[in-house]
This record gives sequence, C-alpha cells and structure tokens, in this order.
Amino acid sequence: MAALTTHSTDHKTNTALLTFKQFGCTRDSRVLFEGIDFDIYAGDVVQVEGPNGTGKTTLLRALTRLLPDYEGEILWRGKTLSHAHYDFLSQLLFIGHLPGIKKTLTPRENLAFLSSLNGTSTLSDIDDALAQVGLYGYEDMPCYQLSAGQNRRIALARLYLTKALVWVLDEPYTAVDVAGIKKLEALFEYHAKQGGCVILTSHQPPNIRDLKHLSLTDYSGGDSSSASVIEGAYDE
Amino acid sequence: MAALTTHSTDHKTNTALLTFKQFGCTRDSRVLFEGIDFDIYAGDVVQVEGPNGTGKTTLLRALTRLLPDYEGEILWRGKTLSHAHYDFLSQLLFIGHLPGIKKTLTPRENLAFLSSLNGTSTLSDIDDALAQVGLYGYEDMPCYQLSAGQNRRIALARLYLTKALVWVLDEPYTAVDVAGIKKLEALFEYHAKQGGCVILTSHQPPNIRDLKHLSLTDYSGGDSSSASVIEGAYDE
Amino acid sequence: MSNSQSLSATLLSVFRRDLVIAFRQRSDMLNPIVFFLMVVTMMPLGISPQASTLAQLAPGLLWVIALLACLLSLDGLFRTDYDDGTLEQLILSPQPLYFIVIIKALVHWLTTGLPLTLVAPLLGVLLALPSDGFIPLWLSLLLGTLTLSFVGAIGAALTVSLRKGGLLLSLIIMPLYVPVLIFGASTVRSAVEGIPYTGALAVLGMFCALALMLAPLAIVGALKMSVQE
Amino acid sequence: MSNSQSLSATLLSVFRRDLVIAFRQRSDMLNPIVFFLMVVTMMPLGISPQASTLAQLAPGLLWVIALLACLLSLDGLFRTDYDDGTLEQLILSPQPLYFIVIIKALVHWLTTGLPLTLVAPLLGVLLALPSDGFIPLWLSLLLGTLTLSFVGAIGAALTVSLRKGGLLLSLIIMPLYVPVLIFGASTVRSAVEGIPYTGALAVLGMFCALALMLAPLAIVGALKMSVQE
Amino acid sequence: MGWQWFHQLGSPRWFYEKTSRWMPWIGAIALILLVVGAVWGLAYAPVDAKQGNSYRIIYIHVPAAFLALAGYYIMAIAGAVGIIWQMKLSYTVMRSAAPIGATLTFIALVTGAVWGKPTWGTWWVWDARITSMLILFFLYLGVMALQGAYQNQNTANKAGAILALVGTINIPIIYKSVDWWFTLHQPATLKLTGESSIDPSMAYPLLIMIAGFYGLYAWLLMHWTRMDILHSEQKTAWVKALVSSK
Amino acid sequence: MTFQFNSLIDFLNMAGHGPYVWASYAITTIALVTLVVYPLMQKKQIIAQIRRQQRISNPPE
Ligand code: HEM
Ligand SMILES: Nc1ncnc2c1ncn2[C@@H]1O[C@H](COP(=O)(O)OP(=O)(O)OP(=O)(O)O)[C@@H](O)[C@H]1O
Ligand SMILES: Nc1ncnc2c1ncn2[C@@H]1O[C@H](COP(=O)(O)OP(=O)(O)OP(=O)(O)O)[C@@H](O)[C@H]1O
Ligand SMILES: [Mg+2]
Ligand SMILES: [Mg+2]
Repeated sequence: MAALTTHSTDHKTNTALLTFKQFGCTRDSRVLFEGIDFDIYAGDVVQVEGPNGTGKTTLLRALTRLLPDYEGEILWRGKTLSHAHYDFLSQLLFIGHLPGIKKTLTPRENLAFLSSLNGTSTLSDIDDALAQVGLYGYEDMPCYQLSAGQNRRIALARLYLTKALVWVLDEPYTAVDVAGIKKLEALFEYHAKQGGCVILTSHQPPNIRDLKHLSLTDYSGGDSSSASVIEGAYDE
Repeated sequence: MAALTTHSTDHKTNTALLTFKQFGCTRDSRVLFEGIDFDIYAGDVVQVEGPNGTGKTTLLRALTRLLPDYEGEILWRGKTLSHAHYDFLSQLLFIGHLPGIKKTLTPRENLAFLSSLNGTSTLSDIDDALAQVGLYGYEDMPCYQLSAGQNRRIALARLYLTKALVWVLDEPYTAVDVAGIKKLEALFEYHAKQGGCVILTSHQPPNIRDLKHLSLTDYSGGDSSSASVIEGAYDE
Repeated sequence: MSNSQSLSATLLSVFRRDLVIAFRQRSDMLNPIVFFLMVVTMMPLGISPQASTLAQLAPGLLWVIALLACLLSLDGLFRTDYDDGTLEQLILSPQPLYFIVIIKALVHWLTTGLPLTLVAPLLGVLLALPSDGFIPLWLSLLLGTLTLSFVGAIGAALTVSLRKGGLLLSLIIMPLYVPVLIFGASTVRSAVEGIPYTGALAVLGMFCALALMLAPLAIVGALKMSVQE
Repeated sequence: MSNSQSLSATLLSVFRRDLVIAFRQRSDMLNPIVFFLMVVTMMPLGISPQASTLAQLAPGLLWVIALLACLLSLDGLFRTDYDDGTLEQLILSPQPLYFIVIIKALVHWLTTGLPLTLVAPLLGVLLALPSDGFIPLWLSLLLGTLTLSFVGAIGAALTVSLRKGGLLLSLIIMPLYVPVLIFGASTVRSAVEGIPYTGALAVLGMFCALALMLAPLAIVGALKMSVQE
Repeated sequence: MGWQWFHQLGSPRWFYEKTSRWMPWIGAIALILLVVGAVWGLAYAPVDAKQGNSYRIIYIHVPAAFLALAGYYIMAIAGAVGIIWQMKLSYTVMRSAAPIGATLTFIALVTGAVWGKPTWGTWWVWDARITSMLILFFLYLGVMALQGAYQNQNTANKAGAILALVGTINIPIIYKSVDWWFTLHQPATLKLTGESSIDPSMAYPLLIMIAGFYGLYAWLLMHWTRMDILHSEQKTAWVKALVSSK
Repeated sequence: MTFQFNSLIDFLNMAGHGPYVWASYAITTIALVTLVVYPLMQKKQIIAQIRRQQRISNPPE
C-alpha cells in the first residue's frame, strides 16, 4: 500500500492533476469501495485493478461524472471537480466499454466525428491516425464490415489525434491483438512522458514502466456481506 | 506448420471429430483465408490465431454454419457438415461475441433458459454452475446491475452444464479477470481429457498443455492486395 | 445426452422466458392497450366529438387503431434477441426453429393482441359503437390479431438485423394486413347494420389458419438469413 | 488545444454526421412518408370509400396520422447513439450539450417532419380534402411537425435507456402532442369551412417558439440522467 | 458442388453475352410497336362517344397496369428460383424487376389519376382496382426498401425473395378482399369502361401497345440485369477484359 | 383509318382534353426514359471505376 501514496515518478509537477479524497462508491446500498486517497500526477499511467465486479467501471464513470453520485471528493488540479467541470472535460478523453462507433459510417467518418468533439483535426491527420492503428486501406469501408478488433481500433485511433491530458480508458485492450497492445503501451508511455496521464483498467497486466496500481480490493467495502462472499468464490 | 497436421495428443480416437478440407472464406470478394486442411480430434484444445481482422470470427461462424457461404468442406465425424447438421448441433456449444444474456432477467433465469436449449438441467445444477463462475449471491439480481465481466461469466457458466462435445468459443476471456481465466483453462483441459474438444480464439496466449494452434496468417489469401497492405501496417 | 432432451421442454422454456420478460417490464404489456386508448381519444379531438359521427366511424377506426398497435409492438419481437445474441443460440439449438418461432409469435399475441381484444369493447363505448357491434368486434379482433401477430412476425424477422427497423417494418407489413383489416372491419360494420357477419368471420378464421401454418416457414428463413448479416 | 475548438465546428460535424447517416440509409428517410401514405390508404378501407365522408374526416385524419408518423420515428433519435456509446461521448464533449441537442432535433425534423409536410397535399387529394384546405394544411404541418420533433425529443431522451422504449415513448409524448393536434387540425378545418384560420396558426407558431427554446433544456437533463442507468 | 459452381459463376457471364446479341432486336421491335401503337392511338383511333379524347390515355394506362402486375410475379418467381437453387443470376433478375415494376405501377396510377380528372372530375376515387394497384405499389416499395436497407448483398437478396414470395401469396387475397369490400359497400356509381365492349378500331392500337410494353419490359429487365451483373462481377476477369477491350 | 383531327392545334388541344392526355404521355415517357438511362449512368460509373483500379494495379512502364 505504501507504494501507492508515495510517488516515484520524477517528471511530475507539484500539484496532482487528479486527487481522490476519501472517495467511495455505493451501488444499490452495497459499498463497492470507500476511503480511496489517491493522487494522479502528470506522467502517471495508472491501472485500476480488481477482479470482476469490484467497481472499476463504476470508478471510471464516477471520475468522468457520467455517474455523479459518489462519496468523498475528486479534485482536478486542486479544485473540486464539479466546479472545474468544463475545464476538466476539455482535458479529458474517455473511451468506455462502448466506443461510440456508428456501424453505417466508415472509419474515416467515425473518427472525424469523434475527434471533432474535442478538437479539430484535418483529414490527413485522421488518415494518419487510422494508419497508425493498422486500418490503412479500410478507411472507406462501412464499419459493420470490420471485425470486432478493427472496430475497437477506430476508437483507439482517437488517442493519436487528441490533445487531451487525461486519458480514461475502460479495458482498452479488449479484442485488440498482441501487436496492437504493444503499440498502445508504447503510446501510453509516450503520452505520460509528454506530461499527460493515463488511467486504464485491464485484466491483462500491462507491460509499462512505472505503472501505478490502484487496486480496488484494498478499498472494498468491508461490511458488505455479499462482497466478501464473492471473493471467497473467486479464490477457491 | 508441420505441428499442425501431425497430432501429438494420445487419447484421440482414429477418426477426427472435425475435419477442414481445403476450407476457405471470402468476404466481399476478399479472400480471408483459403486452403485450410486441419483435423480436430477428441481431446484437442485448438486456438485459432491471427491479428485483428484475419477472419477468426468468420471461421468460427462458418464452422457453426451461422455463415453458410464458404469454400471447401467441413466434415463432422467423416460426414459432410450439411448432412450431419442436426447431429452436429446437438453436440455443439457456441459462445460468440454476444453471449445471449437478457439484461432484465436474473443470472439464474438466463442460465436456465440458455442451458435448456441443448440439454436439461435442474435448478441446483444451475446454481452450482453460477457458483463455479463466482456468481454465488448474485443469482437473483437483474443482469443490468452486473458488471461486464459478471455478465460474461453467466454465459461461461453454460460450460459447467452442457454435455456437448464441441465447444466453440469466440474470445471467451473478454472482460474476465485473471482468476476467472485460470479456472476456465482448467475447465478446458478437463473437458479435453474427457474426450471433448475446444475451439477458441483469444489474443492472450492461453496457458494450456498440448494446445494446438490454427494460425490464420499462414492461410491468408495471398492474391488480395488489401490484405497484404494491412499486414504491412501491423508490422511497422 | 442432449439428444434425449425433448422438444417440449425447450419450447416450454422459451415460452416461460418470453412471458417472464414481458411481465417483468409490466409497463410494456400495457403499452399496446394504452396506445390503443390514446389514439382512440385523439380521434374525437382531431375529427369531431359528435356521437353520431363517431358511431359511423367506430368499426373502421377501432380496427385500424388495433392494427397499428399490433404493428408497433412487432419491432421488439426478435430485436432484443438479435441484439444480445440469443437468436444465434436459438438457431444453433438442435430443436427445430419452426416450433420455437411459433411459440414466440404466440407469446407476442398473448401479450399484445389478446389484451387489446379484451379492452376493445371498452373503447367501443368511447367511440359510441352501437351495441350490436360488440360481440363481432370481440370475435373479429380475437381471430384477427392472432393473424396479425403471425404475419407481422415475418416482417419483424426480415428487419431484425437492420438498425432502424421500425417504420420499414410497417411498410413491409401493412400491405399484408389489408385483407385482415377489410374483413375485420366489415364484420363489425355488417353486425352494426344488421347484415349477417358469419361469412366475414369465417374468412378471418381461414386467414388465421393460413397464417399459423405458412408464416413460421417464412419466419425461420428470414431469421436464418438475418444472422448472416 | 481543444479549448480553442469553436462550438460551431462541433455543431457542424454533428449536423453533417446525422444527415449522412439518414441519407446513407436512404430508405429510412422515405419511411415516414410511406407510413403516412399507407395509413391514409387504410382509412378508406376501414371506414368508407366515399369521397363525401372522407372529405369531412380529412383534416383530422391527416393530422392524427402525421402525428403518429412523427411519433414513430422518434424512437431512433437517441437510441442508436445510446446503444453504441456516442451519447456518452457527446455528454463528455466540452461543448454545451444544449446546442448539440438542438441540432439533433433539427435533423430529425429535416428528415421526417419536413418531407411529411411536403407530401401532405398529395394525401389531401387521396382523402378528398377540399382545395381551400391545402395551404393551411401545409402551413400548420410545417410549424406543427417542428414542434412535434422538439417535444418528442424529450420523450426520446427520457426513454432512451429503456430496452423497449417504443410504446412507452408514445405514452409519455402523446399527451404533450394533444394541443398541437387540436390547433393543427382546427386550422385546416376552419379553412375548409371558410372561417379565418390565422388565429389557430398563430397559436401553433407560439407553441413552436416555446418548444424550440424550452425543450432542449429538458432533453439535456433527460439525456444526462439516462446515461447514469 | 459442380452445379453450384456452374450456377454461381457461369450464368451471369453467359447471360451477359447472350443478351448483348438479343437486346437490339427486342429493343427495335418494342420501339416500333410502341411508336406505331401510340401514333395510332393518339391520332387515328376514333373518339370515344362518352369520354371524348381523354380515353386515349388507355393506351398507356392499361399496358402499364398489366405489366405492373405481371412484373410482380416475375420478380417473385425469380426470387424463388434464387432461394431454391442458390442462383446468383436469378437474384439479379429479381433485384432488377423491382424498380421496373414499381415504375410501371407508378405510371398506371398517375395516368389513371390524370384520366380521372376529366372523366370523374376528381383526381382520385377509392375503387377496388385502383386501391389494389396502390397496395401493389406498396408491396413493390417494400421489396425495394428492404433490399436497399441491407448492406450485405447476399442477405438483401434472400430478404427480398422471402418478402416477394410472401407477397405472391397475398396478392390474390388482397385483390379478392378489396374487390369484395368495394362491391359490398360501394354503390355502383363509378364504373371503369372495362365492361363495355370496346370497338375494334380502338382495340387494335391497345393490343399493339400491350405487345410493345411486353417487349419494353423484357428489354428493360435485361438492361437492368446487365448493369447489375457488371456491378456485382466487376472483380472478375471477364468483366475486366470486357472493359479494357472497349 | 383517318387522322381524327382537323389541324395540329386541334390535335394538341384534343377538344379540351389535350393537357390530360399529353401530360399522361409525357409522364410516362419521362418515367420510361429514366428506366433506360439510369442503368446507363451506373454502367458508366462502374466502368470508370474498373478502369481506375486497372490503372492502379498495372501502372504504365
Ligand atoms: C388513379 C386512378 C386509376 C388507377 C390506379 C387505375 C388502375 C387500373 C388498373 C390497375 C387497371 C388494370 C386492371 C386489369 O386489367 O387487371 C386499369 C384498367 C383500366 N382502367 Fe384504370 N385506373 C385509374 C383510373 C381510371 C380512370 C379514371 C379510367 C377511365 C375513366 C380508367 C379506365 C380504365 C380502363 C378502361 C381499363 C381497362 C379495363 C379492362 O381492360 O378491363 N382507369 N386501371
Ligand atoms: N459483414 C461483413 N461483410 C464484409 N466483410 C466483413 C464482414 N464482417 C467482417 N468482414 C471482414 O472480414 C474480415 C475478418 O473479420 P473477422 O470478424 O472474422 O475477424 P477476426 O479475426 O475475428 O478479428 P478480431 O480479432 O478483430 O475479432 C475483416 O477484415 C472484415 O473486414
Ligand atoms: N446499474 C447498476 N445498478 C446496481 N448495481 C450495479 C449497477 N452496475 C453495476 N453494479 C454493481 O456494481 C459492481 C461493480 O460494477 P462495475 O461494472 O464497476 O465492475 P467492474 O470492476 O468494471 O467489473 P468488470 O471487470 O467485470 O468490468 C458490480 O458488482 C455490480 O453488481
Ligand atoms: Mg468494467
Ligand atoms: Mg472476432
């Protein structure tokens, strides 16, 4: 646990980008996790960990305020998130379980639209980004003709276009092949080195230097009977 | 490639369960793969491999005849699949990208329905299977209140109930945590030892003894110009 | 082994599940009725509140609206099953899809056509339908909505893999509904006018039998085709 | 930096995308019209083929059916965006959702209400609408369908996270549609009867202005609530 | 397998090459018939006693109505053949038949409406035949919309074929129902002139026009099918050779 | 068989029914011509597309 609160990266500034203070989420009166104190600095890559159903997705959605009910506080550059909401949104890129790809559009059209939501990009930028994720030659195919992994890759191509500081990614590796994952990890490291931060969930251990871990099992609500039962079931 | 055609498992019978003969698939007049000759025996666990968009899902769907257009032949116990279709279906369990879980039903109801499609199971069997996949205590929650991984686990619980010989699983590890994957792999090995066979796709290398590989990159259509371009993009 | 699994057990399980889903979202079950009720209330607002005018229109209006209510509830018949992959599982079941499909259409009728039929007399009162019309209205709707469910299921199956099926479904199905509408409405009108209506009712019965037998074939074909998209 | 991204560029991109989607599935754009046409066809079959009867019903029927056509096309307004996660992305965009929502409702009107208005005179011919009624029909539908699109979008936003929204949506929205229906139909009726109709038309215009301003607020709230499910 | 190969690959090319020899002949015959029939009907056929010159519309109205109906069956049969024998060419014919049939239905409806104005004083009446024709138009639109909605060609074909077949069972039912409904409820105030025996001097041009429309239909069907073949076979060697030889 | 009208004006007018008759024939002609032309235009596009692809796949030496 000590490793979580002392930070070993050296390129960070003094104030954290994001600060969780006594942060906790409750769903259906079941405490998922509580009392999280955690700082995320520029240059961090944070993996939110925990077995299925511990609340990783819930945490990410609360952070992006898609789910506004939580306990404790989240600070964005020292200011309460609800006050700095606009400023935070303009620095945020979120890719969830559902990536927002329209099947009738082509990869190029999809990416152009998604990237226009937080930034302007030229057409050649877009084509470059698609080429980066291995979709060269597929730019003009309707997306329903692409495979599961190819569709995910379109959403991930946003990472090459965005200027957002904070990347929040819920299981970005889903359906992506080995070469793709390797490339993504290099990108995360690069983004961190540039002064951004990445918060991701994954059940595959990412191969990233200086990865910080936020393990939800450490914070899981102790008093909830069902939660402990599940852990028992996992470990058998 | 030699490893693919000589089989090193020892508990197999003489005739293969499934035989691919000069098997190939074409989508939109682009050859995905062709000329596959491959035997699957009782006791085999086969991983279909290949980067995104090479046609793994297509192969599995063609095998289950959800996609009836393919070239070459598939034999089920020596008979053409289209003739032995009923016999094959009664020995098949397929779990695709979409697992068939109804969000308004509870895990117990979902599993009861899905398992009734190819076999009868008692209620206590169903509860046991749910406990096996770590859903003890969640049996009566509506599924929209479960996490991504928990929903996948319901579908995977069918594996504990079915008596089908052939398991066809498209990315079964999606959203499942590390402990869950370990348990699944043990189950696959057990099923293989019992004389069944498992055909799965995954981008994570499964940790299974005697795993056979069917790598689609070896069979990918050579004359298709777009395919070769893409491979170039991957390898950069 | 699963070979010994009897067909009836699977069918029962499909039947039970579809009913449970319908009842769980209880508001959905009431929806066709509420739609029926609402359009019926709109008609006087749009046209004329006079009882004499309404009485003349009642047989036709009630039937047209019942038909629309059926039509609009069709979209969900296979849609959710397609979206979550259940349809694939049904197709891959060793049990014949033909019977499964019959069960599903039947449940659709039980949860839309039947309740609609049950409340129709009430709406007849709202539209000042003469009292002679009530029993024929009831009988014609009973037979007619069953036909509508089965014929409509063909359209639902054909459009299930399309992303925006709703109105395309109407376009496909409405021409096929015309004969049912004609005989349904004229059963009620004949009764109101004192003409014997058993002939028209018999034709409705014939349509129903035809639909019960032939529609499942088309539905099975359409569903198998849809999963290939 | 993305801060410098101007609002108008995002709005333009939303506008263009929604139109492209509508045009790509070109048949979808025709659907409301065809639905309109079909229900109009059914009315004579259900009620009476006589021109004199039909002429009397025409104003009300045309309006009720146009309203239904609008209503039924609403379901897809936010549904597909919700299903594939686009809605989350729109909410997380630093641009105000208020304007994005206006654009989306506007595109909905351009692809349903407007074409419906354009073909309405043709359907007036089918229902033997007297020639005095055509211009008021046209004007009232123009203002009315715009209102319907905006008001309907509230219902679409409220029901977007429910699995079977279709009929529930009708239930929520129809009461809100009633005032529009009443004034719309009476505009046409007055014109046919030779009474001045500008008053009713003015009220429709007022509804329209009100909806354009207030509905987006409700829609934004409803959408934000829907993603929390 | 051998047969499948023959159906799937052999036929379109065979069709394309054969029809390029037939089409000029069929087109020429159809054109001559149409021109002769139209000129005769418009200028030389006698004036109708009751309806005056407006009846001259019959020379396009009736042939169009005939072929609109026949076209639906052609489309449905092509669809059935496609489903049963998995024949690509047959689906192509089905796809082509839909817009042609819909256009002919549209012509019948519009010319009928225009005819109605001078004859009945109104553009539209609800009458059994007219109503049936309108419903036929919807059936065509449905098939076309369904085919257009699917992006996968294979699925689009099957969907269209299934709907066309369901429609064929329904067309006679629809016609009978509508007919029964109107004879029951419509006082016989309006009658198309159909029953009254038509004078031979008026009938000859009509027969010529009908023959001309049949020829035109055949020509159009081939024309559309050939275009469709070019489109769906554009990756094959023979189409490439064909294009580069031009 | 005789020409039924006294003059060309007469022929065009058709005793008042001219507009209806000529409108019908005109609409029919337009619709039929569309049926003929539409595939021709598509064919042109397809051929251009094939040509383009051929040019890409075997560039001139
Ligand atoms: C919108 C209006 C109309 C439509 C949709 C329509 C439709 C049809 C159809 C479908 C047929 C062919 C039926 C068959 O042969 O099986 C037909 C035939 C015919 N129509 Fe019309 N019609 C319309 C208006 C009129 C009018 C106004 C007239 C003349 C007053 C007319 C005169 C005829 C005649 C003479 C035939 C030939 C009947 C026969 O050979 O048996 N139609 N029409
Ligand atoms: N409906 C379709 N129509 C045309 N082409 C398709 C269709 N679906 C998939 N394809 C193409 O087929 C190829 C293989 O797709 P498939 O889904 O089988 O890939 P996959 O190996 O499962 O990939 P992934 O690892 O991303 O799941 C893809 O390149 C895709 O472009
Ligand atoms: N809408 C909801 N209503 C009530 N409870 C919910 C809801 N969604 C999720 N939960 C509960 O919250 C818990 C955490 O869910 P969450 O989706 O955050 O898990 P997760 O850590 O992302 O799991 P996974 O690894 O499977 O994606 C689960 O146990 C689930 O039962
Ligand atoms: Mg999750
Ligand atoms: Mg796949």
